[in-house]
Amino acid sequence: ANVKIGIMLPFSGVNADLGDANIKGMDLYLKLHAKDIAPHTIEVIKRDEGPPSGAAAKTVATELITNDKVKMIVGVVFSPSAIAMAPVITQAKVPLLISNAGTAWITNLSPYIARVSFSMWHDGYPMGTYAAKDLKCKTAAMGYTDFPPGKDSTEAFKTGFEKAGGQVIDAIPMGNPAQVPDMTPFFQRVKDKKPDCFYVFIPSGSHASAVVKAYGEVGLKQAGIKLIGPKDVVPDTKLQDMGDAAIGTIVMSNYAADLDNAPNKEFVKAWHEAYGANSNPDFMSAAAWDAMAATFAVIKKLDGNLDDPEKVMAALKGWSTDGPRGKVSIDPETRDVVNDEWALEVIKKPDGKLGTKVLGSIKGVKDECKELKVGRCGQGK
Amino acid sequence: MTAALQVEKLNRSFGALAVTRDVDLTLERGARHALIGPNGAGKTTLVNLITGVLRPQSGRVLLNGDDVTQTSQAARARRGLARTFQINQLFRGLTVLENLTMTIGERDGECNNLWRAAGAKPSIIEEALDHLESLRLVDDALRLVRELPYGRQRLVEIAIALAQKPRVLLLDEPAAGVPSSESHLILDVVAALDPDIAVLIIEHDMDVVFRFAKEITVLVQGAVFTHGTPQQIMADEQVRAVYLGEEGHKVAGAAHG
Amino acid sequence: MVLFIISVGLSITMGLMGFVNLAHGAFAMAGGYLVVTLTRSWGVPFLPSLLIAAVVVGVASIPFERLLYSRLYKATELDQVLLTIGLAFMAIASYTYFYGPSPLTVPLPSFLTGQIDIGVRTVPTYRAFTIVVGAVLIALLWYGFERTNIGAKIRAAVDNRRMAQSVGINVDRLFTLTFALGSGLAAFGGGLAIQTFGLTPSFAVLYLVFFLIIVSVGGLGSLKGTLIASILLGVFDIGGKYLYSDAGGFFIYVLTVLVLLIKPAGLYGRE
Amino acid sequence: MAESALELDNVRAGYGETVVLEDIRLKIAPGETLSVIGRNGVGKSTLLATIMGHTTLHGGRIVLQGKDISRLATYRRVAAGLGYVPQEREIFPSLTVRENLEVAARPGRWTVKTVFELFPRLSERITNMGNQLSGGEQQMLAIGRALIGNPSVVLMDEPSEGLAPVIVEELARAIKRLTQDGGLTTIVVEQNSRLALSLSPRAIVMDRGHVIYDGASETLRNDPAKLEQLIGVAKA
Amino acid sequence: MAVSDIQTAAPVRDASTTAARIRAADFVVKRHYLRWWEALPWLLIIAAYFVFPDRLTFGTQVLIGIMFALSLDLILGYAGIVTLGHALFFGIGAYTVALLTARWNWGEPISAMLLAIVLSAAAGLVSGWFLLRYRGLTLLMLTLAAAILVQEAGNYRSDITGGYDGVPGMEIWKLFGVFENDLYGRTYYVYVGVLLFIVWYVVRRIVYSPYGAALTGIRENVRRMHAIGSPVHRRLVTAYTLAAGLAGMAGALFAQSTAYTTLGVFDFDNSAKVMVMLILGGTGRLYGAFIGAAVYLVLEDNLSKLSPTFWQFGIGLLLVLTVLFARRGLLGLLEDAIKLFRRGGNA
Ligand SMILES: Nc1ncnc2c1ncn2[C@@H]1O[C@H](COP(=O)(O)OP(=O)(O)OP(=O)(O)O)[C@@H](O)[C@H]1O
Ligand SMILES: Nc1ncnc2c1ncn2[C@@H]1O[C@H](COP(=O)(O)OP(=O)(O)OP(=O)(O)O)[C@@H](O)[C@H]1O
Ligand SMILES: [Mg+2]
Ligand SMILES: [Mg+2]
Repeated sequence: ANVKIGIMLPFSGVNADLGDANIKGMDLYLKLHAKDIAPHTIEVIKRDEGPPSGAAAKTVATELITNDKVKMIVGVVFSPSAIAMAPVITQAKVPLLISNAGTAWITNLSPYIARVSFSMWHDGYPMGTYAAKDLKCKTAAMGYTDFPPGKDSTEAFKTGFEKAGGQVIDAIPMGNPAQVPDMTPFFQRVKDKKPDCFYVFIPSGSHASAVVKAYGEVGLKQAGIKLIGPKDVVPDTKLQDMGDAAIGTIVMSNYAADLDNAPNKEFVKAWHEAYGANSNPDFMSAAAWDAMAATFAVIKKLDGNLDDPEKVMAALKGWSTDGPRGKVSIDPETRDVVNDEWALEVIKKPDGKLGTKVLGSIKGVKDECKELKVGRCGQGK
Repeated sequence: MTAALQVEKLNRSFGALAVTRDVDLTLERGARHALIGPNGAGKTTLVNLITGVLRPQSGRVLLNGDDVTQTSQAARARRGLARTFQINQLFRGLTVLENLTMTIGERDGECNNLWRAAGAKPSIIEEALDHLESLRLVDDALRLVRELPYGRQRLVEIAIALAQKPRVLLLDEPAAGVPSSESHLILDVVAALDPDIAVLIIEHDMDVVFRFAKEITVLVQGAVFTHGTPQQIMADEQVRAVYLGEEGHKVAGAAHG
Repeated sequence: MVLFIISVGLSITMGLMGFVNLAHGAFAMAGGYLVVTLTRSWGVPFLPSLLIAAVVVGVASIPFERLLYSRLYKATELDQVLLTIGLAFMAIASYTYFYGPSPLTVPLPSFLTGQIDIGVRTVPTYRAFTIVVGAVLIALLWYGFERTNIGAKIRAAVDNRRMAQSVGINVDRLFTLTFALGSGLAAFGGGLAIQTFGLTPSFAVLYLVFFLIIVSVGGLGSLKGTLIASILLGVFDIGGKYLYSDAGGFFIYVLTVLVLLIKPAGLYGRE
Repeated sequence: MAESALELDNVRAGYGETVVLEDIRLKIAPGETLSVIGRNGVGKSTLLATIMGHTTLHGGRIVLQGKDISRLATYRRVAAGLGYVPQEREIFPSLTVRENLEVAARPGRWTVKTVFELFPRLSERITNMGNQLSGGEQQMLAIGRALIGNPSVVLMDEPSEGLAPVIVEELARAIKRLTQDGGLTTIVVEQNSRLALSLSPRAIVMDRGHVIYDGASETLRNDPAKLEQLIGVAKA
Repeated sequence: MAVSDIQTAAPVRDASTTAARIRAADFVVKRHYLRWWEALPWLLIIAAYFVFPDRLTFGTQVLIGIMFALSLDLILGYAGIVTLGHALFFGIGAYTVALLTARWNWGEPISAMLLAIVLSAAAGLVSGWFLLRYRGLTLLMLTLAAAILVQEAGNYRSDITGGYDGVPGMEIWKLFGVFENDLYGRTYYVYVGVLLFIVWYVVRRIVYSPYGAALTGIRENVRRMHAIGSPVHRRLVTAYTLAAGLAGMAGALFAQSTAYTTLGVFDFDNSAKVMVMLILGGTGRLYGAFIGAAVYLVLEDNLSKLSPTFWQFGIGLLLVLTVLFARRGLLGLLEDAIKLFRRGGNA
């Protein structure tokens, strides 16, 4: 059978590069694995998710369902999009497989939403624990872009950090995503407060480069303050451009292009072949790749018939893989991803390029937000 | 009887330049008064102070005995104060007729109405056309103002002021730009006004001034220089020196004599 | 300061020439991408690339001015808005096509990285560098506009194009050159801005609001105003962020509102 | 010099498609003053605007001191020696008095200083913006601005409008002086026919786009009936 | 009085003058009459319901866009108030609905919408009172800043507003307790369509009223308006309030039809987009809002399907071409075409 799948990502506007990182991962999987589902075929309909206001996303999702009659929607970078779509997904019973949007409680909104990427808690909470225990930080400051994922991520970090005995001494909202990413004043403030660690969350666009630059310019490194955060701070796609200031940054992530496992080696190689040696996959690309892998698994399992949403959800709930990110599965309970987390340090590789070194790992990380029932994570289905 | 317009000890300066200095001026009901004076004497400024475009630094403006010094332009206009501008202020993108219906609409409070159609009151249109007809503008009624030659635009300017049904009318160089052959139209219209209306005219054309005015005030450097009947002004040697000059003096004499 | 350099260009096209130029950011972006290409693909050092970008974009803006902008000098602001937003959109799409949507950076020469000690405290070298460059530019522009009567001629032409020609001003050439200058400055600023703001195709519109704020707070067409406004807003922004991060974005908008409520024409605008 | 200062040869012109001027032939000698009179809307301003190049020229030639300027851009005509005082003054509102003059200045006997000598009133208002001037001051400035370009032929559209009678006299004297010893050629459009006819020995009367009288001012001055017939209100 | 005096001053009226008078009066009286072509937009809107039954969710967004643009036309096109903060009122409308359901569990759509109109109009009244003393770029920046300040305030209290993640789980009750908004969006298409008709009717009455004429007068020449005794500020504030109310209505309908809203509704982009749509269609002519919003949104939708990445180029090109070849917007182009056609027919 021919299976119709809708893909929704931001292809235009300020955040087009996020959509770019995602779609490249998906396209690559589609290209390499199209034969795997024979005799079935897959037809993807790509639509622009629009700006992160949710409105366009809802309309687009509705049309994918009513007009294009897709059996499943994959993608969604912005949490507001997913939140806006949730009622439609529930009403139409067309499953949504999230490949990026990170607000923790999204999966609570509908029984037909599952996530293969990560929530803000996947990186943030273990980072908190790791910073206190392994990096020996007693105090930390947090800086975040002032929008929901930022608050989510710092909340996660703080919970983990304080549980492990650390103390957060400052939390700085660093403007909203649309503002000029001039981080200097915030970093100056952190410098003056002298914490051991500085946990930063920013959306991984041009803000990421600005963070690393400000870190170098303001001289936090010389002041002995460690820059830590989720992988968004030093995404592989932007790492090479960041310069030496990035060296020494420690992040918690479920993926790095330098991860040393067979599926990832293959993935990175295929990527370089497809998109050139200068292009690198990052955690978003890897999640997008896995999202396609999960979709294919569902098609295979249901033998090309995705008409029954309950069966699709059942198939997703049992799904697991050994992919570029290591072992990944979907928690049948919360429909959220379970994966390994890696503590990574940015280093200069022998070839002069920047790369990451694995400092340690934590296996099978679940979304702690839901475990601990924090705020909205505790509510709903 | 209270004067239609009374100005008391009005002062105004722009920075260091005192443009209006202790000016007193009274227009009785039915006055035909001319204000003359050299360029930059402060005549237009005085009109602006009277109408409320500018605020005086001291002094009072009384309309029919009521102090209006602190009220807005619009409030004064609604009390029956109308003016023409030295430099045309018209609704250039609208037709001539609309320029007038709008004026009448504002005068009658018709413009507070959001619901009735603008053309629903024939009396307004008729009245507007009457005003146009008196200035021979009916043929241009549906033309856009900006397409008219300058002289005709001057006439529209006057038509608007008339359409306000003023009790006090201030005309700032109404005849400027209107050829002498047509300036009599303006005088005719003004002459035909209700004799109760007080009119103040500013003009550099002595033909017009001396034919029209029963009383003349001369303003020099912001202050009232002298005041009197046309004969007195004409005879005043000093006025001749600062303002009229030889030629103007001759004209004044001719017009009056 | 970077904002200042871009804004001053806008102050020239929008303030002096009276053209609501929402595509200004697109010229700045063009400069940025040109600098990236020059430094990365052609190996031209950073500083010369900045100058080359300014000149190239300035020259390249001339056909835009001749073919598009010049038709709209007499049009309403609304038409100008439509044209320039359209151009900005097209620029975004084109640059996405050629450069991809990801942010790009430039390699800086080593003497511009790190920090320098200015006695009281250390400041990032790059920041110091932009301040120096900005100061030099101000001096040059100041001389160009206030000492000669070019500024007056431009204003005359904006006030009344026909009359300006009637006193012997070659308005077309004057406008073309001025526009090229404004765009060149934008490109120069765009190149400088890469380091601070990053460079993506949405640069064209992303910071537009800031440029507009600076130009309007400073007063249209006033070099001095633009300068003071960028410093004032910059200080407020940084100070505000440092002290009360919670209210971060508030400050400059509140300041903008206050300034404009009190001085509607901006700090140094002509009423 | 046999050459005329300005010559209009069979000029047809108007606004876009509409033709306002028909068949205009004029020759003005260097140092001559020509008055143009006529009713409202007959095309006097259009005549001057056409010489300046503000209208659409449908046919004919305009020759300035032997040079055909019919196709030149306005600013080139100014460079070739034209000066213009428009009817609505058109002072640049956002320029100061001084700047209004400076943007128009060209080397020659007229300088900011000499303009201020002609109109002392202006020198007192030197830092005023163009839109902060009284009507008459604007008129003086408009005239000064035309003169400071040191033209050989100056076109004035109703220069006396809004000026106090003494100033008008002063202006008339100045124009006479300039033409006599400065060789300046002047075309003056005037509503005030009395002034117009005293200003220059030669006058033309226009009606509906045509020149209907071209001859001595003297004749018209002495024959009010004829004058009335030419410029009186036709319909009334 | 004066008028009768003038009439006696011109007692005999020749035939041509009389004819001119009648022609002029006739023109003014008939100006507001409905023309046949004014039915066209409505026919198209109705036709769309049947021709594109599965595009009605999108169709509803177009209708809301038209309503929003129409509200802007009232102030921009007629009164000449240039604002870059119109999204403020749209946002207030949307948040009225959102907070009513999310915090007070009141999801009745019509009452919520009415409240939204009232609140956004009130916001228009207050902000207009302060801001409409200014003009030009200053006003532009002040309105812009006002919208952004409200947005920032909303983000500051994201515990109430939900910040940029928005207010989820809004429960909008059935219309009249009967009609649910189905997946295909039929209900809301009809509902919004009917409301748009009402809005159009109201706006049309206003612009053809003496009050509407006064707004035009203010746009054309404020100084003269003051001099003829027009309470200019009051007139402008009234118009601003009305437009704010209508924009709030559009915002409320937006929130109801998508059952979701985020602080993104206050974005500068939103204000700029509605302005672009309106200018594209043509300002000050009522139907510019219809053409502009429809063309812009449909094109955006189709182009973004065609090429999710580069559709902006097409939109940009459209805007540029419009300015170059249709100076008065698409509607202006249409008018010119008709004129040309007529002239051709007559010749
Ligand atoms: N806004 C202003 N700022 C500074 N000076 C001004 C302003 N407005 C007017 N003036 C000056 O005030 C003086 C009086 O001007 P006003 O317009 O009242 O003169 P006027 O008597 O009407 O002259 P005219 O006969 O030439 O029209 C002039 O010298 C003028 O330059
Ligand atoms: N910009 C224009 N577009 C179209 N027609 C115009 C324009 N300007 C003037 N006209 C027309 O050209 C004709 C001549 O106008 P012009 O201004 O030359 O007259 P004028 O003799 O100078 O009159 P006035 O004494 O009023 O100054 C008039 O019929 C006028 O309507
Ligand atoms: Mg005056
Ligand atoms: Mg004329």
